[in-house]
Amino acid sequence: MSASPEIANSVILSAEMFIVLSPILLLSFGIVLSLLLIAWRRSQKMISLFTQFILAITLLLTLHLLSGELKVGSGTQITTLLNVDRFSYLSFVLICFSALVVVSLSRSVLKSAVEVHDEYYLLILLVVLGAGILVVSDHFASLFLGFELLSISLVGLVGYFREHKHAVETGFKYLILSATASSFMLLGIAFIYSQTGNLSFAVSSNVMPWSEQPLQVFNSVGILLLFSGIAFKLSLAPFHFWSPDIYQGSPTPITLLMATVSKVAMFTVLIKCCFSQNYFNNESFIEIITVVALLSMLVGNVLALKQQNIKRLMAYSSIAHFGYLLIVLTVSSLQTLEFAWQGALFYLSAYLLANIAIFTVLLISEKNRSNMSEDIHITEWHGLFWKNRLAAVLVIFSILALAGIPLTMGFVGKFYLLNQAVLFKSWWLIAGLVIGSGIGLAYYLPIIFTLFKDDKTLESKGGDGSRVYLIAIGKQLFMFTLLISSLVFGIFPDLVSQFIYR
Amino acid sequence: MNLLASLPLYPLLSFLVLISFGKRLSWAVSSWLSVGSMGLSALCSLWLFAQLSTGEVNVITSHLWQWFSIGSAEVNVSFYLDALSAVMILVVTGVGFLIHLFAAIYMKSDENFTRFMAYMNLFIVAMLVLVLADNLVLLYLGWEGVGLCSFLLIGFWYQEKSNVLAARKAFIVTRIGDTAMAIGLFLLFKSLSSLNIVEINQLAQTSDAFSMSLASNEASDAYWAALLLLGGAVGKSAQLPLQTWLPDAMAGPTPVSALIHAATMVTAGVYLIARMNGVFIMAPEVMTYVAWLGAITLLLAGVAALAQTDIKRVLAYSTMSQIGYMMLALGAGAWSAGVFHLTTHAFFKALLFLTAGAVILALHHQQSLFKMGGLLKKLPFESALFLIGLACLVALPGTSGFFSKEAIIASLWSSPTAGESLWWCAILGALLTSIYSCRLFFLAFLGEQRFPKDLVISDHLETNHLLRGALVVLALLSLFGGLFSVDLSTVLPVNNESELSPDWLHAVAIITPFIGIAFSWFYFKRYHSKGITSLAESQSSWVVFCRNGLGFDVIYQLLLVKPYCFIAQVNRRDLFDQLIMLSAWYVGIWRDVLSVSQNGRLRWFAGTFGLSLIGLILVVIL
Amino acid sequence: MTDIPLTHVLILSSLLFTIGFVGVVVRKNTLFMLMSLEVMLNAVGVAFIGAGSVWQEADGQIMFILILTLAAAEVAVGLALLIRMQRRYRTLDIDVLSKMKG
Amino acid sequence: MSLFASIEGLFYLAALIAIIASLKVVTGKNTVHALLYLVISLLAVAVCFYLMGAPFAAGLEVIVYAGAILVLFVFAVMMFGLGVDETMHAPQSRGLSLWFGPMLLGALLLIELVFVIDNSELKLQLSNNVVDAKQVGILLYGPYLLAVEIASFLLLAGLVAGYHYAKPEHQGGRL
Amino acid sequence: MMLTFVIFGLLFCGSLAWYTDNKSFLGVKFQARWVALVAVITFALIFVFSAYLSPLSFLTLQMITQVSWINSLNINYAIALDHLSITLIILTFFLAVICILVSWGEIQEKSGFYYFNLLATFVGIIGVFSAVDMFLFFFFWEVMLLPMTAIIAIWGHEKRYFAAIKFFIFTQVSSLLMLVAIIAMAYIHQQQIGDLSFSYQDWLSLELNSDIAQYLMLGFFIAFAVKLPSVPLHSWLPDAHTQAPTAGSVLLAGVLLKTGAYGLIRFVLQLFPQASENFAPIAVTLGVVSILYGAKMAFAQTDFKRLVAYSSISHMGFVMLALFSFNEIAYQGVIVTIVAHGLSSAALFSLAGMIYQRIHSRNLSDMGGFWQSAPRMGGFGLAFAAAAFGLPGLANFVGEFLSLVGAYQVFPMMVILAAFGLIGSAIYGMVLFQKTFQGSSLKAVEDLSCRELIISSSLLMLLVILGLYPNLVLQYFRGVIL
Repeated sequence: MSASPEIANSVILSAEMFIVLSPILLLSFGIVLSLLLIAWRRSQKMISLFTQFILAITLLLTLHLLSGELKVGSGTQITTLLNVDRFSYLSFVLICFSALVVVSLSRSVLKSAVEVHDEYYLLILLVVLGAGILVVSDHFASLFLGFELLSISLVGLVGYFREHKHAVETGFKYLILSATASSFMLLGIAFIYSQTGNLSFAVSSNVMPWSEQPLQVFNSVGILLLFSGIAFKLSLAPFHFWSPDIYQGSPTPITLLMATVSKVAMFTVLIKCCFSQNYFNNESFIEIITVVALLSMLVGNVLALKQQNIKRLMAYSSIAHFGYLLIVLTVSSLQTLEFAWQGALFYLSAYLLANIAIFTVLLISEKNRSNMSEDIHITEWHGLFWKNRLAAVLVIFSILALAGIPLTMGFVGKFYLLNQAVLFKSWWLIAGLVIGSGIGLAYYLPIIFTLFKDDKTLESKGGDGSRVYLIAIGKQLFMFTLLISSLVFGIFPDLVSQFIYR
Repeated sequence: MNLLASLPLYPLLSFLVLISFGKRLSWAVSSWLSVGSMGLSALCSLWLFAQLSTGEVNVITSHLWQWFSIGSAEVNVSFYLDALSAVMILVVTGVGFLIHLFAAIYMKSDENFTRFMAYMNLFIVAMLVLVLADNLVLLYLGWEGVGLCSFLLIGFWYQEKSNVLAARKAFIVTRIGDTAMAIGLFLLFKSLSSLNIVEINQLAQTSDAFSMSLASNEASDAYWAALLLLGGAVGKSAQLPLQTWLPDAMAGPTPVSALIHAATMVTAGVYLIARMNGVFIMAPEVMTYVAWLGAITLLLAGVAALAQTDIKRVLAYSTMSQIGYMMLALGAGAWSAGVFHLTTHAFFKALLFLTAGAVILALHHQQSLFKMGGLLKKLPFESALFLIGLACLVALPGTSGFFSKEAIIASLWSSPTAGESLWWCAILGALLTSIYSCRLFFLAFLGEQRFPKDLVISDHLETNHLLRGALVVLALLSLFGGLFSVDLSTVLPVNNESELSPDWLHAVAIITPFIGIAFSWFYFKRYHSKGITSLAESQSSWVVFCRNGLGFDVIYQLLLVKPYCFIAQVNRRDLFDQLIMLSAWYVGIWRDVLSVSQNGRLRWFAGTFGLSLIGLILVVIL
Repeated sequence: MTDIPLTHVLILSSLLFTIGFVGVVVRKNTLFMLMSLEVMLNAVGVAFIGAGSVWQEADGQIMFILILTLAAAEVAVGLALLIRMQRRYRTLDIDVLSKMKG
Repeated sequence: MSLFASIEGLFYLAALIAIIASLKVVTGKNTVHALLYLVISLLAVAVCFYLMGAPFAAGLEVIVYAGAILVLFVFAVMMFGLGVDETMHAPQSRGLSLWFGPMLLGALLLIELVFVIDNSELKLQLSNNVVDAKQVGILLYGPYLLAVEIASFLLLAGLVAGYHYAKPEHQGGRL
Repeated sequence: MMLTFVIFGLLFCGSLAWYTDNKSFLGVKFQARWVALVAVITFALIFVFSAYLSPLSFLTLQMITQVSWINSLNINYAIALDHLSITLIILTFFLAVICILVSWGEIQEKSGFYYFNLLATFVGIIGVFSAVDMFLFFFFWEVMLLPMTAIIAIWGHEKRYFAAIKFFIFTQVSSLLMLVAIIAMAYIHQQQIGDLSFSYQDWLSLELNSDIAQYLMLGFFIAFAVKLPSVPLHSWLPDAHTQAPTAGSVLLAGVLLKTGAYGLIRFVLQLFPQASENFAPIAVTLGVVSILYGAKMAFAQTDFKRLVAYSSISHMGFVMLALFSFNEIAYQGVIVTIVAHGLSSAALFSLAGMIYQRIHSRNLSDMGGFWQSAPRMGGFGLAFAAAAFGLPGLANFVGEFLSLVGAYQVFPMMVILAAFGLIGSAIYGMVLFQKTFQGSSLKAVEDLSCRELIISSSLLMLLVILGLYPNLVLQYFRGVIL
């Protein structure tokens, strides 16, 4: 499109665009406000409360929008960059929720360090903003910008505790790798652009780029490069190498943030991009997806075996999970898109809840430890079940959800995925899923068993074993809610899927 | 609940009482219970027998309840009494009663006396069920039941390893036969769609689908069914090739050997074949097999008996050979002769065993023939009884054994399924029988005594009159039991008595035993002149070979037992499990390989980024 | 009328890109890594400008501007990390940063 | 007209320079020299931009890239006092072995990319009429308005993150 | 309705037992085992009576409850009963009582949680036996697994974690295959009828083209063959049995394996008659192989429980053989075998438990001559071993005989091979009995206590009754044609 006059004399943002976009606008406004707040008075408590407030408002606003006008179907286009539809805001809800959780959980972690942490909250808000832009983006430019906003602020966060022994390493790794990834992605975008002459997802009807063979290869390579960037963020094999290190090195709430916010956002944008560009008609892309998915399922699960460090283990398992999730990209026709969305969102929310639960307990047990600096190992949870029933049951439920056992959301999510896979007859992926979850059990179950081990050994070793967990009532309430919700949604998944449709 | 049904009930009740109260019962009570119940059922069977023999009814049945139904065919728990089974129950209960009586005193000192009597009762129950069953499944129940009881009784003194092994061997070897029989049942049901004995015997005659083979070259169902049933019979009544368990079974207490391994259980095979005559008649070639099997067993067992040193083992082998006679008779189609010999054999073999038991007890559990001798003076009464028994065994004219064995031998010559050669075998067998019997008698009772002089001989027979009575009754039965033979023509087909057999046959048959006796007389005379020393167990390899049952044990050990154990041991840790664990191990290997790639080096990570991209682009290009 | 085919522009950009990438992979010095990243981004810029001028659109240039901003932000953070690393480890050797593994 | 006079000639020349310069950047030992080579390559790329009909982009390249960003680098170098002697201290990856793998990697990647680009027969020519700053501006402050805003947030994020890492220990008082 | 009540009631009582363990309310000191025992017995009675009194004739599946569950996928909470499921549920209840009794003294620590798991397992099993919505079935199928694994992993013996993981992975992977098949069936239903349906009755009306049916059947078959278990997918069983606590083994052998058989009967054979006809030769071969292989392996073992475990593999081989010979007689045989094996293996495992409690070893070489000091135990041991090797007069014989007779009509050669299993079973039965109770007595053990006497005698009683009057069960399965 050329810079034609009709854009010049038309309003860029109409009122209802403002309304639709309001959560994200509010968020960015909140960022500016918090800057002002910092300028006015630097206070830990205030900034954290303010951040939570902003996030909560955004969340509520998004929910309001969802319950209101946003219907399933083609959303409202805002300039060429953004396109807001129901699904993107649904994942934005997930993002805001997990960010809220992260902020409220990070209190305890930050207390230990001696400085005031304005940047921390600021960066988290920026991360959420980036994620928000990603999920609503409808244009490669906004995709790229959201991507970068996300990564840069995460770079700031992963090494947040500068004195921590892994801080610099983590930061550097993340910076360099994400920069490399983004430049690859940009190259891919450039290829696509150079050949379609169009930067927005909404595919221009006139040119079906992969019509003739040679162009198809070129285009597919472009798509592949683009995909590799996103795959890096999603830590799909074979772009997964960074994730365990970064997970391990960054402070636990930030690990949670990466596990939830950035992944949900990236996956949403991936789905949007693929669906609106009809990549699923491009069989070489489907090939790539299949290969990457299979690799991730197997590599992730295999690497997680015998892993003692919980954070690394979560990283590996997340690799596998996004491998499973790639199944939804193999949709066969436009008709089934909504079902694919539903499956993806359900699985994402299950994954999210499980991660939040596990990391919450992880944080608690980190707080109850003598030394913060060490990485936390599974042995820390030795006999947790007999010490703190609630936490243990929560962990068990989440792990079962990750393993995809009934009674949990994870099972229903897996059920949706299998539905898709069967519907699209992608038997390879099914085989991968089956084998992968088979291997997965081999490291999920030992964790659960560890919770049940009676900690004679630890007691004999002295101290640690007999430690009782002191949990604030608020946290307990939160955990309880998590438990109940995951149980209820697991048994009555309609509650969720009805909300996804409307 | 009529009389017939109540027949097995009394022993069953007494068994239940004994087993549930166990050691808390005193000797008197338990012995009264068991023996009394036996007596009761013996009386019942006498009464039933009388009812039959009067002749207005030739079949008594009693239907208890429907066990289960195979498709349309019902399998009932119901009893069927005709002349054949009547004879059998007479033998079982009568001899059983006497042996119980004997056992009650013989085993008095044993600490597990009640358990012993309980087993004996249980055995009688099972045996009666076997005999009275009106269908093959119920018969199979009795069949397995007696097997279990014999297992329990052989291993009654389970503290010794050898007894345990003997028991196991007996059970498993017979089980092999039973399996064959079970398959036979399946086959019979498939081709005749019934398991009721009477129906089968009729259908077998009528339905030519059964007797005729579909194609000319392959054998008919009748052939296979008969063969499989024969397998069962062979297993139970210790014929070749499944005979090896019987000699070891002598590890059990002597009354057990008398009751189970001489009088009743081992003859179950004979009974089965006689029962299923309808099927066997349809398969003449199998009849021939039966005859030959019997003949060979008869001879081999006779040879083996010649070399035994243990008095009970001698009797065991002689049992085998006598059953061989019965088989021979059945094979030759002389059904009634076979059954007749069965009864007489039950009498005199029980007598022999019990007397032997008495002798053994008198010598404080001394079983070796070479540690006896000269008992004629010490135990005259036992010697007399033993002599009677042996006389029946070698079929001296006038004894019951004579009649039955003569009947068999006479029927052989002209039988379509037997023939001259088998007749000669029988004669040879008779010769062998007389020789080893004499050897037994001479070694045990004549000559100098070869046990320590100061050994006090505790003679129960002298003291205890019940015991004596029992033995005397048995002796009388075995002497004169031959006079009244039962008319089995109602149940068993009579083969037209062959007049064309030349009459010198009888002469030969009658002479033979005397030849044997004479021979052994002179033979052992030589020993006497030589003296005791050379009477020690001869170690010549032939004798040892015969003594060890002609090497069958060794062969089976090599061919069956060793390989099975070997396979079992080799694949102890479950091949399939290994394979699956192998895959797990493989995954573990991959895990290690991959975790090496997680070396935390930034530049390596960047490199892998490019590398994987190269790979994926290749995927796209190709 | 120029006749620079787009192909050549793209080849140029991918050449530059590869050089930068190799630099990232091969250099142990963190500073050089950052520079190589700059080279990579620059190469992408070339591709965008070329495409833009093919389609006669400003989008290419706008993308380039955005990339520029990205580069700026990245360098800022990167150099800050560099400072931290220098303070902590007294070296710029990237291979020092391989504590986490497994 | 000679080859060099023509636009294409200049373009290819500039491209060549850019490639060589960036090679020197990557392989260079001395940081300062490497930085200067980087400047050169950027300038050469700027020339390419100009020849491709994007003068505005060329200008930005010179000003922002060569001007601002590189200056950042220089500051950094100064801060570390990495002088000429840096050759000794700075960790170098010497030896063929260390170069070989990555070179191979790069070569493969390059070959594949070039192969793809070649075989895809893009029959597209650059057109020589200029896309000037005006169009860019209109587009940038028209449909791409939000992009500008987001970019500002991006810079903010960079700023904050950079500040956080670079600020001296225990700044901003205790809680 | 009542079945739902039973299911949730049991679950509730389980949590009650967990909660009230060793707490005392108004003077009464609660104990989990009492709560569990009372609960199980009460619900068993409720179930039996309501099934007995209900006007429905259970010859065919009778829908009990049907509540819409997940509308978006048209999944219902639908449970139905017929004679088969009723029989199996009653068996489950009976063995539940046995389980609680055998773990009476054995489980000392964490008993509350233990009984919760026990009851939860029963709930899962009952659900499996009664669910007719395939999603629900799968749900229960998995839910049954969790507490079972917990029982193995927490209260098991030395290598319990390994065993539990092995058990779980085997079942999980195979059941995922089944899940795929289920979903595929649902979509086939959508193609043919028009709406997505997971209901079993709806599926019965589908007509599938042969090769698809073949694959789907395989999906189901593998899952059930693992549970049954059939060689070569059996290897989870010996470990799980050996490592589980007594009640766990009783439960596994007694009921859990039966879910596999149930699945084969209800789903594989009914949904894919043609496909399973074609598959029959392979399945029958597998059955025969399991019979012989199981017998052989059992003979090779030195561990009491491991031996029994392999023996149950051998017995389940009969089930497989009989089922795939499509024959009414064989089918009746299967029913009796299922029940009989449930009882006899439960009996043997509880015996193992009793011995383990006395000498703290499962190794046969540590046993011997127990008859001397514990004649009662010896008697029962003999009886149970006899049941295992199919002595006529005990229930197993009827089952095996009917199965073999039925199968012989179709696969004579296979049956003849299988008959060698009878010899094999005799061998390992003898080894088991004699090594334990005969021979020179190593150590004296005290005889059965009253509770153990109750357990053993009730089991033996049932075995004998079913052995002599199997019509008690069989009368409900007349004229069922597969």
